[in-house]
Amino acid sequence: MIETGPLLVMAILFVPLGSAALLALFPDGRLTGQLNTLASFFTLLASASLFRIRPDPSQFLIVDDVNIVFIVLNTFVAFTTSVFSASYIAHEVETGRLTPTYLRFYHAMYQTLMFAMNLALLANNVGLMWVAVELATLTTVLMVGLYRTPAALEAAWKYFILGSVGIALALFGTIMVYLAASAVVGEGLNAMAWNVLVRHADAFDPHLLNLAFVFLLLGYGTKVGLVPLHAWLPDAHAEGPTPISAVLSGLLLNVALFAVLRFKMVMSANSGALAPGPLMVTLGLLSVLYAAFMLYRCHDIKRMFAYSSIEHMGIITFAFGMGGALANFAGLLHMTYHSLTKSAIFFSVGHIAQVKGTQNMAEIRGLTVSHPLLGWGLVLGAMAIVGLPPMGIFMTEFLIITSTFARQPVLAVALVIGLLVALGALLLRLNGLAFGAPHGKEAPSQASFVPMFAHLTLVLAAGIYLPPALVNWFQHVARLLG
Amino acid sequence: MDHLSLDVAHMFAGGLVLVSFMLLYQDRMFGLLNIFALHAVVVSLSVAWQAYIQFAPHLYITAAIALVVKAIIIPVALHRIIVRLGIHRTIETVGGIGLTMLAGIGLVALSIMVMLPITAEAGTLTREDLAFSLAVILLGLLMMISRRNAISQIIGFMSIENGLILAATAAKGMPLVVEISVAFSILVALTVIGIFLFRIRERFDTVDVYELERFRGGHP
Amino acid sequence: MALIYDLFVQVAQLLLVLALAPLLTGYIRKIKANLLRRQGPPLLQPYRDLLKLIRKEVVLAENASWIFRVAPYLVFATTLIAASLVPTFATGLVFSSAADLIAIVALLGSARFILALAGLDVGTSFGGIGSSREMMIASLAEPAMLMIVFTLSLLAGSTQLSSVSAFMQGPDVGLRVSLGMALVALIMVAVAENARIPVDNPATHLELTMIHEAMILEYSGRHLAVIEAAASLKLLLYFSLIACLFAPWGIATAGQGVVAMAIGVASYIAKLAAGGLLLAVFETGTAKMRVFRVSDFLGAALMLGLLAALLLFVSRSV
Amino acid sequence: MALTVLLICVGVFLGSGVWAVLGNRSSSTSFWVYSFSLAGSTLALCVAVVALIDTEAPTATLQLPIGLPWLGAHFRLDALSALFIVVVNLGSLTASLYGLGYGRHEQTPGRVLPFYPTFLAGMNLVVLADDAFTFLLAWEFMSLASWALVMAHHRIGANLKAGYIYLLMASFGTLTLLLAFGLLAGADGGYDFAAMRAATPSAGLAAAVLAMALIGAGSKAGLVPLHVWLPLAHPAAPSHVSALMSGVMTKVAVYGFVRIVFDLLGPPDWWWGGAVLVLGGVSAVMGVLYALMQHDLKRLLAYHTVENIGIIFIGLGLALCFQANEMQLAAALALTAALFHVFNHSVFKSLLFFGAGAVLGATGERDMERLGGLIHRMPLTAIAFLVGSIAISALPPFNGFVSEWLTFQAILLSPKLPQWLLKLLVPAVGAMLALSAALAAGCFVKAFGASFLGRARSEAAQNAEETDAASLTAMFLLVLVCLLAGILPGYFMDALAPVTRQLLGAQLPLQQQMQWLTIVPIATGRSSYNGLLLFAMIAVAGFLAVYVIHRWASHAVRRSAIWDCGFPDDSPAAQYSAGSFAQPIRRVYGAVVFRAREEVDMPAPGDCRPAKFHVHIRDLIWDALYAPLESVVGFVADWLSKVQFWTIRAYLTLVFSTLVGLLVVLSIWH
Repeated sequence: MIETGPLLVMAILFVPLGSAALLALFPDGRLTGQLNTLASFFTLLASASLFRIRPDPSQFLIVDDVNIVFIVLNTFVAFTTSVFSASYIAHEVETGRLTPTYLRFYHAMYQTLMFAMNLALLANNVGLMWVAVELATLTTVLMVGLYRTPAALEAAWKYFILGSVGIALALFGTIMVYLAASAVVGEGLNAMAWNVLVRHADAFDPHLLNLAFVFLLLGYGTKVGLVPLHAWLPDAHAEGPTPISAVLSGLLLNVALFAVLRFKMVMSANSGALAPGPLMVTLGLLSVLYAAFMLYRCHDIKRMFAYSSIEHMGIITFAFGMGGALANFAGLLHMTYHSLTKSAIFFSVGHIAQVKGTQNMAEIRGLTVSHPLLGWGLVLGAMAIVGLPPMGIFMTEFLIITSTFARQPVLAVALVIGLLVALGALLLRLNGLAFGAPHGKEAPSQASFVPMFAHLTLVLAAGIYLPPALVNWFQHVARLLG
Repeated sequence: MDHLSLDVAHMFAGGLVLVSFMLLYQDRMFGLLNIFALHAVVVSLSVAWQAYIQFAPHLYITAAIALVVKAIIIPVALHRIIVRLGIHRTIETVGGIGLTMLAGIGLVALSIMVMLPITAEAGTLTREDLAFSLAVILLGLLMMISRRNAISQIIGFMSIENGLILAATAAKGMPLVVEISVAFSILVALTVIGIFLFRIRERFDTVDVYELERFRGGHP
Repeated sequence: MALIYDLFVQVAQLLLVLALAPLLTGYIRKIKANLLRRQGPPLLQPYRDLLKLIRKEVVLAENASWIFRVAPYLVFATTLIAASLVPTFATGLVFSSAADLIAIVALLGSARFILALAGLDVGTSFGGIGSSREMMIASLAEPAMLMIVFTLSLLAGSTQLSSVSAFMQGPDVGLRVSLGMALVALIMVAVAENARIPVDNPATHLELTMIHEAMILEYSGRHLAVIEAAASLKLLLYFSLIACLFAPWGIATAGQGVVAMAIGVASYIAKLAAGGLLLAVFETGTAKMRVFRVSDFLGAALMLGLLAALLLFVSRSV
Repeated sequence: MALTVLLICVGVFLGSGVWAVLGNRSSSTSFWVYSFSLAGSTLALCVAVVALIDTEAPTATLQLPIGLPWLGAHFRLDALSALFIVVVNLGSLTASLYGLGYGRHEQTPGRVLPFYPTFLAGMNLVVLADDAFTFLLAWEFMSLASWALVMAHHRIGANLKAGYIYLLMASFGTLTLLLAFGLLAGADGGYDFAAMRAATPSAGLAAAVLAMALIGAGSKAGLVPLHVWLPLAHPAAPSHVSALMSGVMTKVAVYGFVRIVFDLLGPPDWWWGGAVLVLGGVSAVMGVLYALMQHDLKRLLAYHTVENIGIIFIGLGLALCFQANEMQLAAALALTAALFHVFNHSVFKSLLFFGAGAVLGATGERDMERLGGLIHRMPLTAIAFLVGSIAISALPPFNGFVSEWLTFQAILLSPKLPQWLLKLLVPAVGAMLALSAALAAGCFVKAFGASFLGRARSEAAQNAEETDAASLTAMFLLVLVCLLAGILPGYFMDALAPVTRQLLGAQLPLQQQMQWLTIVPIATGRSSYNGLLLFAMIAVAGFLAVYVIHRWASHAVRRSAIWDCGFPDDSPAAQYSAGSFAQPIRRVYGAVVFRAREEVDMPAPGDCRPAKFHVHIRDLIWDALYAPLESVVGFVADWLSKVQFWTIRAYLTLVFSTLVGLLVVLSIWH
């Protein structure tokens, strides 16, 4: 009898990979969208069943408390995004922005990206994780440059170069972690297996770990989009197809942050190593403040929400940097909420840009009048993302700020200022976008609203009620994170 | 492990740093390509030596990849691209060469300083090698930011990669080194293809600011 | 039985102020005329005027609303009640618990509010001028008044007029700078509130300088009569107030016999006569000031009041 | 039990909100939404009144498994929350009733109906919440719902700006309160109020909490200088919502302050009271001065909210001063005054906004310079508005006077305070209070006079029609409350006794037992007031005068043209306008406070162009506080924005220098 556990893990990885190959070869442009959705759905099913059946960790792959919810979240958002993508891309083909060849390429890349991200989350081997993140970077680079406009190429190139340098730094960090580990647990695969690393972390050479963490933080931090390593992020979000912006913001940033978290756990398990907290807090705070001010100087709607992603990644990094049960819990929760909310926002933004034929915010007005569902969806999403209740982000920001203020009042105040400045900017733009007399094209949108409202409903519900099982899981991981 | 093999490894690593300085010093395009080929050769020698002393035959593959791809294919490809795209033969630098060299020396000092406190447990070989590879990486980065020209930036990036391979092979018994080096080669290949496909001559540096303002939004 | 007696005293006060108010107005006019070497109207002329006016028909502007018609009576009733609650010849009135000094000031405020509305009702420029200036003056006079109340209550521990008056008669008072300042402030407020020179001139109808008269310019007949009566009641009220607070000599206390009451009435009338004389002399000797100087005048009153209160703290702590 | 019922009412509100979104868009939706709101708030009002009066009732608590997972949502009904539930639901009851009529004219019901009941739910929840998370959630939810209502008429540009500033300030307030709760809760996250009550923060910490609470709740309540959003946002909403925002929501903010400072924070320091007093006094005066400069009726009312909030905070500040010196009875008097004014203001401010709404509905105008003479066209509305005006001007016999009188009585007790600073400060604040009351009277003479009296200044005002029955019912309900609370204040003060007992452990003597329903806060010899008696005496005297004169003298009336000293002008423009009415006061105060400047452009003789008169007014608070903030944010954003235009090489340099910087730090750190 074959064990179902490893089979599931294989399914999570190879359904996307297989369908990527299939989609690359599949000739019919119209069906590919559905096929993409179907594949994503199966992946989601497989990952959801991980809650019931948990395979034992191997040297390469692992399913543990830390990654399981991320995998489920990843596959879930991937699924909803594929639903959105189907209707979005159909419109792009109609208007002739994409040819069928590119369509095939797009869908194949989509599934490859899913494979890479799932692999990065499932990897037990830190080297494998690195390879997966690199693969994810490469695929998204190709997707960002999909439209072949000068701006898109510029964005893709910038992303590529900065991402590659980040990846190189991360590799150096990984090598040093291996060095630190191999002295303790012996050479070979074991010294790269994450579960082994954490167990033995206390015996590692702290100096080596410190150095490694600097490189890892900067390396993966580039992918997270932390200031000052963020430069690729706004362009990449603004120029790529919107489903990719959604996946970038909602998932890829999370995956990179997840990598940082794994290493942070190793760091905090070592008593001699420097506390990773202050470093992360500094970068996080810098991101929040910088992004908050930048929000005022955006004209492009997708670009603005990209900066908002930087801000939120900053908040999350800040929370993890502060540490402690409350802040870690809030950080994890915030990651989840941010994924859901930001992708929902990009869903609505994508349709808005399609019906209005522009991403320039000055040319979009009064959406709640001309396109009520899209407009109110955007309003809800923006309200959620700036942390207004009853949506979930309010809860996490509440926890982060209150728990920080008792310990580090100055930091909390700085964070609050950042949040407030960002809120001011987003609301200012939202005012113009959603309200006032409508302006511009008023063609009805042929959008699929289900993904957007599904996400928003989830965020709303989570803000009011969290199932105890989920809470227990988050609390458990929060404790692991130290 | 005897003293000699250690010294040889040491020599290769030090040589790599030296070649990195040469890269930094070079301001003509074809000269740069030649020196980069030398850089790759030194790396592959070093990797091969590591394979020999660690009894790790799979590292020979890495050495071979480094030799074939980076010492031969890429310099040749870049050479042709330069000719095809009519890229300027001289390299524009930011700040003088002298200043860059000075900064480079500072970086080497820094990497040694950073590596010093690492306990001897990790082995002297590793420690020194790590210091050297860190120096190579930092010098590569310095090169990337002190040149205004796409090709030399690519070369800077590749020298970073060589430094990484040096580090990876120096870490005894590290698995997946081959896979990683393959992955990196793909990255590099894509870079080169990117330059060629997108006709990127100077895109690293010269960007039309007004063009950007249109879609990026500057002042309100 | 005692209650009935108290009630009788209360009603007597009410009737007394009602009866005396026009006389006081007439008296001041007479003195002023005499000071100017004119003969002046007879003392009882105000009564005759009132009687004449209430018998005449009312000429109403076409667009006057009910406010315009109701206001005179409301103003009159309010002022009358306020005046009857200020002890004149006897303290400890049966209804004195209904309103302390603050409430009395507020009652006058209500009357002014209604009258100012009436000034705006017809929609003329004169009415508007009057109302708006009246409210401006009140905005300074009321705080000044409150500061005076504050000073007094600080001394007497009460805002109840009977208690304050009893305290002022008592031995604990002494001569205090604060009291003097409060008195001056109160007089200034009284001058302003009653539209006397130098703030306003009750005798003028020169458009640009009048305040109170501008407000009631549209009134005629019985309405005018009631308003005039209310105005003289208000004047009397302030006289009574000053007398009761700063010259409480001879005033009877609650429950005292008829003799004490008679003495109280006599001394009250004497105080009115003296006060009226002083006012007439003062008015004859001064010129009316420009409207926008009034704010300085009343600002000074406010400062005096505040200083009085603060000085009291200083003198007390020593 | 009572608490459950209240939560069910909240559920009804939320439910009807959801129903308004999902339900059919027929015209009956409006009717049902307001009816459900009416029913819900009536029920809640009754329950809360019973809970407040029944002194035997134990404090009810309830916990629901929502909100913060390990904490749950705590709810609690004690005397303080019962009082504010009464305030909230009296306001929402009348507003819903008013909405039944007024809401029919709404052009965009889809943008009002879903948010109206949710707004009510939010306010109720704030008052009931018993843990920091639920409190803030409800607090911000309330802001959000009211923001949506402000944005209901979003096509008007000014409303967009109002909504923006409002939500920004609201979030600022929430975040400040968040910090306050963060301090109270400590690092371990004791978020329920019971834990906060038990904890005793250090003096410095407590002062910080006070400052945060003052800023957080003060910004919501509209304390100067945090008031800027209020006069923009309140008028922008539909009028019954304006009434709720001004009359009720600001009271919820006061509740927040009282809950934190009096209940959670523990014994105060004496200077806290001083700080609150100063802010209160400044707000009271500035609010009314701003109001005097307005000619938009609803905005004028909104500024008066600032004034009245100032008065309430004066009371609260006094209570803090007394409490710090353990003069519990005096503190109880001050707190009673403040809370009574909370109730009163909610009543007459709702009334006034209803009146303004009726005027707006009938004429389409908020600008007083285009109104006038409405007393003829809308007599009932005029009466209601007049009562509201008298009440808010703190004139007897209505309710506004009683609470201000009580505040004065509390002020008069201040000489017993031992601190010199307070001794000197309190009289000055008293003068400010008196000043604001007198100015308020002036302002409402202007408001009522310009809108309802005189002659119509526009066509719309000329043809106005009396408003509908539902609106009138709502208004006269409030008129009745104004009168009752004015002439029978003893009952209302007794109802406040449980609150002062809960917060201060002291209460005023029971007023119902006093002779003739006189109110005697301290002692008979000291001060007393009897509204009923005054009212009766004035009524009798007035009627007697009318009777006597009409019976024995003349009752003839002749209508004729306006006399106007012999120079009548038929044009309604020749009347005194709102602006000209305010001119004397502007000259006296405005020159300093607003840098008001008058500019007369008088053409030379022979020149035919019309003369022009301009008044320039500057909002110094905006100029000094908000404009710099705005430009700082703009400057920083511009400065940072340059990074957007860097080249890849520059970005790489950034990465490189970060790396090198960290490495240097690392090497030094060893």
